[in-house]
Amino acid sequence: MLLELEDLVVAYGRIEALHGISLGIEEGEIVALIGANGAGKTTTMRAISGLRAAQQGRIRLQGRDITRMRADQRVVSGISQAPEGRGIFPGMTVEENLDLGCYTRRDTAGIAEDRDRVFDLFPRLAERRKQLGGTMSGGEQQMLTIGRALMARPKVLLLDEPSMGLAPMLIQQIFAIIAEINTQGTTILLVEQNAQQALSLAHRAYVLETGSIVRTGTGAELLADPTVQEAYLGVA
Amino acid sequence: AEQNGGSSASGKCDSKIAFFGARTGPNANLGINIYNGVKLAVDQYNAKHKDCKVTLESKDSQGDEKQAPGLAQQLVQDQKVVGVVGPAFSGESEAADGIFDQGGLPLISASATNPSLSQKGWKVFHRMLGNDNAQGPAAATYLKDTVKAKKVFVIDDTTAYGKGLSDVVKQSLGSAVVSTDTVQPKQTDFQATVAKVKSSKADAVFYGGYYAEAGPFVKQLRAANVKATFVSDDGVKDEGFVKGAGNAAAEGAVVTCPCIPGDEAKGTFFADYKKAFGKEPGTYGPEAFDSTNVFLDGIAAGKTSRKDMLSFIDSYDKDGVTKHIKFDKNGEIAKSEIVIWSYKVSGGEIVKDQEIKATS
Amino acid sequence: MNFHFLFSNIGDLTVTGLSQGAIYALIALGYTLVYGLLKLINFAHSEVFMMGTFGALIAWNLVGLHENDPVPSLPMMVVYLLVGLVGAMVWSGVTALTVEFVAYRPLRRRNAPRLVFLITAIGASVAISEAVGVITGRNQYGMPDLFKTANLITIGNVHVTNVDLGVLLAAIVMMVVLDQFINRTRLGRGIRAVAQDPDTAALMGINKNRVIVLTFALGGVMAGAAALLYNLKIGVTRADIGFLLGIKAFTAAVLGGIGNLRGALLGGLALGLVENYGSALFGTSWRDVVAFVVLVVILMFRPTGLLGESLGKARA
Amino acid sequence: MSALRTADDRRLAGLSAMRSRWRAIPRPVRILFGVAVAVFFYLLPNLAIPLIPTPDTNFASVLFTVAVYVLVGVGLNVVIGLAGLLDLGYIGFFAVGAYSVAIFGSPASPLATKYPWLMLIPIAIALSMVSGVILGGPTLRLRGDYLAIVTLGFGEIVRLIAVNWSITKGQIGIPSVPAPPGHWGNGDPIFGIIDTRPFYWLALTVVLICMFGVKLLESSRVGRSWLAIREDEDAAELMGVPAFKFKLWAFAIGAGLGGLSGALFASRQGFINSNSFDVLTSMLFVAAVVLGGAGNLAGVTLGAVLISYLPERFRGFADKRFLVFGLALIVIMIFRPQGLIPSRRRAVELADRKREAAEEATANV
Amino acid sequence: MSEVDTTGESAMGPAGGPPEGAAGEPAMGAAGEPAKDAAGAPAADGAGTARQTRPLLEVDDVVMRFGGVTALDHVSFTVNEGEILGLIGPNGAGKTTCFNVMTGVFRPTTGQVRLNGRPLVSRSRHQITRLGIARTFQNIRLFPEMTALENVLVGTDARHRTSVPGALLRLPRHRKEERAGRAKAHELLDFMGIGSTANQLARNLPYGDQRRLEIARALATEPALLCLDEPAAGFNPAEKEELLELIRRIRDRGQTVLLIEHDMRLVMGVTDRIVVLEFGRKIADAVPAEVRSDPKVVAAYLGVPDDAA
Ligand SMILES: Nc1ncnc2c1ncn2[C@@H]1O[C@H](COP(=O)(O)OP(=O)(O)OP(=O)(O)O)[C@@H](O)[C@H]1O
Ligand SMILES: Nc1ncnc2c1ncn2[C@@H]1O[C@H](COP(=O)(O)OP(=O)(O)OP(=O)(O)O)[C@@H](O)[C@H]1O
Ligand SMILES: CC(C)C[C@H](N)C(=O)O
Ligand SMILES: [Mg+2]
Ligand SMILES: [Mg+2]
Repeated sequence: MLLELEDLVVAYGRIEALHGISLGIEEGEIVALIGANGAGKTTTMRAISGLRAAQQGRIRLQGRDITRMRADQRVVSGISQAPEGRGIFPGMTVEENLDLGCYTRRDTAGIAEDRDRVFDLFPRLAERRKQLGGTMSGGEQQMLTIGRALMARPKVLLLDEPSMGLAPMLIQQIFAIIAEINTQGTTILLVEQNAQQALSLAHRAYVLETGSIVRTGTGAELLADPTVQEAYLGVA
Repeated sequence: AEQNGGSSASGKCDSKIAFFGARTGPNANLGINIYNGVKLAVDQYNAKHKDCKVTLESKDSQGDEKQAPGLAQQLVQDQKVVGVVGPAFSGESEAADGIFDQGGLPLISASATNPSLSQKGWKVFHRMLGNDNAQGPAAATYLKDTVKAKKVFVIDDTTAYGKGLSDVVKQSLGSAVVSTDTVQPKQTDFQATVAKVKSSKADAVFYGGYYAEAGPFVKQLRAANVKATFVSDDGVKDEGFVKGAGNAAAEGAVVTCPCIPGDEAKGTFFADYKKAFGKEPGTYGPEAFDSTNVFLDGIAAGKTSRKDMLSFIDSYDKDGVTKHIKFDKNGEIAKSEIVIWSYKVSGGEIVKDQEIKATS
Repeated sequence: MNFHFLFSNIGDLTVTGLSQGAIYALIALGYTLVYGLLKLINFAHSEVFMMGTFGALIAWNLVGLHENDPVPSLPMMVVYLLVGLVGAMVWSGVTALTVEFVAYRPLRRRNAPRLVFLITAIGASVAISEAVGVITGRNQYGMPDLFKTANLITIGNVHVTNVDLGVLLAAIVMMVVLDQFINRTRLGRGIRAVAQDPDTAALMGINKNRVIVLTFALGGVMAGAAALLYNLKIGVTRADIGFLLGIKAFTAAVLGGIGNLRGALLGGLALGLVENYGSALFGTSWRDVVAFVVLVVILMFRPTGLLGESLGKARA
Repeated sequence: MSALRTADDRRLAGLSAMRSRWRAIPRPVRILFGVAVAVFFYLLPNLAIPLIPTPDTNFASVLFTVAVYVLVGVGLNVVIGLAGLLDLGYIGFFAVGAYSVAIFGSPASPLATKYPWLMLIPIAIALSMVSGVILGGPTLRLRGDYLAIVTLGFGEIVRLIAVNWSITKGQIGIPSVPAPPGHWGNGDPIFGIIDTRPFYWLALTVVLICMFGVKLLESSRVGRSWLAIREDEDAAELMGVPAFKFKLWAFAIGAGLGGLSGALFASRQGFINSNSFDVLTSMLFVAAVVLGGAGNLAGVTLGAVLISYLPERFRGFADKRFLVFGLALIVIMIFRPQGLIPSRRRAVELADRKREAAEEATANV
Repeated sequence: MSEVDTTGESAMGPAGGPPEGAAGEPAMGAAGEPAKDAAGAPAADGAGTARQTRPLLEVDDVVMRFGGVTALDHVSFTVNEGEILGLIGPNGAGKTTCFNVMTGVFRPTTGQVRLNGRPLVSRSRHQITRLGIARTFQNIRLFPEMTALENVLVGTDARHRTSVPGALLRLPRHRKEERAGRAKAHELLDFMGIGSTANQLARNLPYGDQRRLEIARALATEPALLCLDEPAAGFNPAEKEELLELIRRIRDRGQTVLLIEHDMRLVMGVTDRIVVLEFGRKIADAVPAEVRSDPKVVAAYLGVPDDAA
């Protein structure tokens, strides 16, 4: 297991958002996490990246316990998150935002290469190198968030609703990109409302309902599961 | 307010005398010297009257007009307080004396020199020294006759005292004043004023105010290579001035003061003070000693109500260590008793220079 | 209004204005750094500066230089300058960090709202200046003369003294170095990232607390430098000098655009000039009024200061 | 006021329990209780409660000062606590009120108009409100800390004008500021200097009236708009809140109350000069509001009481009292960042934030 | 600035709509259903055309530039009373900017926006709200520390006239408005299906409820035109279905809706007409079916002809 959650409990104040979930991601996998609004998907992501503390339970990366590690140290260990809600730095240019993505990297050559790759993927970002992140449109910010996460060249990439706010054409592209970077060797944990596509793409998936995992299986299995279809795929 | 008793018949032994002035704050030295004079007098009295001691109450105003009314009210509300030595500074006197007057609490200031204080109709007001209507002209005389200044730059610190005195000096100097400026209490950066002095090409500067600002001012003045003679007043007559300016910059500065040098005091005062405090009496120590003794004489004579004390003071007529003490109806001492001395900074010390005689 | 005085002395007024402004600018840097990072008006920064003035004095006293000592020789002067600089920077830096540890960090740990930081800042400011006041008996302390003030350059009737020139140059150099540090280096970028979004910054692998400590230290060191220059120029210090100067420096920071380093320099110099021209024109007693009125007027036309905030505004 | 317990949660729970229990009590009983509390405060200077009275200062005078500070707190709370505008120059309005009374009332003022006291108070309120509008008009469009520094500048401008203007007489000041009219049977003035209780009662009455008024505003459209502006000004405007107008109202009301407190202060003090209106005092005003708990009148009252009472109570410490005071500010805020008696809203908000912070802190070890 | 105003004023003169508007009209005729709720429309200047095509909002040749970026490039379109108009386009096409211009957040570089014939440019934001436009935000912007009810009450206040004196003296009008406001707020919360959350703090509501609350708050201002900026972002298909119903019901209450949305199933399912932007320019303005098969739109935006499957 590359990344492993064991019996994880996370709360906001008095409200418990995750009631002890366990999941695992193998090296090289794409794992999808689906669930309704407020199910706790984002909370799971934040717990993994270290933005929220676990009340209980363990998080392990390559067998090493990182439950109490600071968020910035986890980045060094190889976890990178593209946060939900476009956590870009509003007062920095597109270029600077991307540079921050590789804050912990020193390999100048590799960085330059990766930057070119991001600009290839999102030509709009290349066009707007010098525009302040905060003035980009919603979708453009989303591109920037994803691009920046790629810049870290993580072992595990956490993508929280990467398709949110993107135009249909771009959504196709994003999923293609996800598949591509996965084949290049990045392990991915994907949270998506767009369950249809997420499940088609993922090797395995978990269904989260009000803080607990209620179902798991391969992407194809869940796609075919009638309850999943009814609840998340909009198939009436 | 109803006051208990009007005579000494009660023979109470719980009378209090209060000191009112700065014991902390930027110009605390001036107040502390006065406090010491008061304390010396009270201690001497208590040593003699072991069975009927007087308590010394102290109100530290920090020389701050803002705090003065509140402190004055506290004193007024304490009926055991029958006399106040102070307030030390003119500004706080303006703020507090009206309240003492309403409370009928007699006061003798050993140092407040603003002339208008005696003109406000306050029956309780007295002072143990000449006011700035005497000091101002004396300073002007000194500037004209001794310094032989042709162009004087006059500065004040906007306080009741500094401004009042500077106005008198300006008047006395007449056309010799080339320019004027003001500084603010607590200011430390005087570049702007220094620039003005410099460009005025004055050969002397008169500064009306206290030592806390005068020190750094002179320092910056000299740093800007301004050579004009620096003349100032009793508020600057303290070692704090020399400390603030540095010995080199302070050297040659002159201050005037309606106070006598400690060693000119009559009797054993000088020695007693030195013995009690381990140093020579500072500015207004002797005057404070005299002021306190007036009240102590009253208490000894059984005047333990404010009303009695007030009439006792008003009819007081006796020699003190600084002068013959007798107040006129405004609370001022007789013209003939007024002396103004000049002092000079030399080698880091403020030493007595001369008594300024001719008042023009 | 004394136009004559203003125009006949415009050169000298400009020189003093700039050197005064340079000191404001150096102090303003501390405000701007901390503000930019934490959106916190660090009122205690004025005390950080004040401590620096004493730090230099203590350092001089330790190496045996005292107030009324004669002016030292040139090589010794350089040594003393360095000693004073180190003393001031260390004292200021330590004070800044202490304030951060004692007054702010516990609040950050509790996620307290910004207004609360402001109050502890005021508390820290009062406490430090009062503590020093009590220790020093609220007396003034004169500085030893390291050199004789002398006119270096005289053009017509404009005099530039060694002190003025030194102060101005020192401020500009430090400014530029700091600006480059923040805008060009990785660590500087880290500071800006934390300033804009601490959570996301953590996701980039940036250690927030280290960045905060670094920022306070930088602000403190700059204040220490300002303190040394102040000592050389003004020559005397006291426990309560920080407050007013701090407000001025803060004004300068806002004038330039708070959170913006170059703004701090510009704001400081502008404030110094405005004050000096203003006091020449209206009288020294109106100097601060002129300064604040100019501030209000400028903010009316440029609501985020002369150069604007360096942080972009989020959109609706 | 309940005793302060340490455990935060318990207190919070207790507080909300107290609140709901309080709501459950029938209205007449509540009114009666309110009256009893008011009566207690009126009687306070006459009661010899151990420890509370100030040993070094006349207790009624201190109570008066406290009442004036509370009034300041009530006014400033409108600006900071309700509308969320950080005003660091509130002292400016206080000064305008004080000088209005002194300039138009004192025989010693250069104007020497000697208007009667009852006329001076409306003048003071009107002038300070006008100055609030004058300041607010051009500057209320500024955001957050820019407004803070501009208001701070305004406070300084007012003080410096007081210092330099011939009418206000700077350091020298204006003595003989008139007190409210009236005499006892024996001819002594009611508002004299020996017995300061009438002054206190007057101030207390004013405070109670003003608090009531502010409460009415708070629970209306006006209060709601202020809150919305505080939360998100852009969104508020887009939802139809005329933000500028309501901010200006907040400023004017705050300024008026500040002016009124300044007027009371000057009447009682009898003398004012420019020293009374420095920035530090202005900051202490803000401290009072935040310390007690911004947005909540009870909290603000407690804050004002502490700020004005503590230094007086510990006058014995003389030189060190402000040192102690500064440290106290830090310590109190660290242990109770939500203020001593926070508003219900803030209490919940802060308890949550704190808990979250605690969780994050463990995450960040 | 005054220049902009005068041109705006004169452009108002020729009744009817701008030339582009004409292109949209036949399309409108095709989407004839909304006729049922256009009953009371006074048809002030649209005398010649059918009643239901009375233009409510006109965006007239608007240009919005940010430095070198032209976010809106001579954009004109109208929103007719009673319709649901979709505004779509690739990311960064200028949709949100268009909302911002309409609601007074930005002042356009040139051009004019009119509501019921009244020019909006250079009016303050709260005035525009009172004139009848309300909106939601792409990133939710509630008043987080106020309860759901209070959030909606702020919206109702837009129609209230009480100010400080009224509240202080508890004048009758104040009492009346307060009572009416509360009733309306509760009604709207119920309408949006979040009546039970009235007393919860907005920030504690689940994401979906926050989106609903935003709509309730906007409705409380009694807008003639409701603008929704990606209301379905982050919703799953089931929730999107609910939202679709809701938007219809809002229209049935008599409100006109302008909808920005990237989810094609939702947009195609609910709108009467769609305006498509690309690079700040309008590239289509037609009924959904036409837009879906418009090659320009497919190339710029949809990618695959039919993505809903
Ligand atoms: N800051 C917070 N304070 C309090 N409760 C929160 C907070 N953030 C999330 N929650 C609650 O925690 C639960 C899980 O939220 P989370 O954001 O993880 O859901 P999600 O599955 O990501 O939903 P979405 O699809 O809306 O993004 C929800 O009930 C939510 O209301
Ligand atoms: N203040 C600004 N400064 C510079 N460019 C800006 C500014 N605001 C918006 N833009 C640019 O204008 C364009 C239009 O932005 P807008 O937000 O309107 O797009 P949008 O159509 O809403 O896109 P999305 O679907 O991604 O939300 C974008 O390219 C954006 O980067
Ligand atoms: C102690 C003295 C210097 C006081 C000064 N003469 C004054 O009137 O204020
Ligand atoms: Mg989520
Ligand atoms: Mg958008």
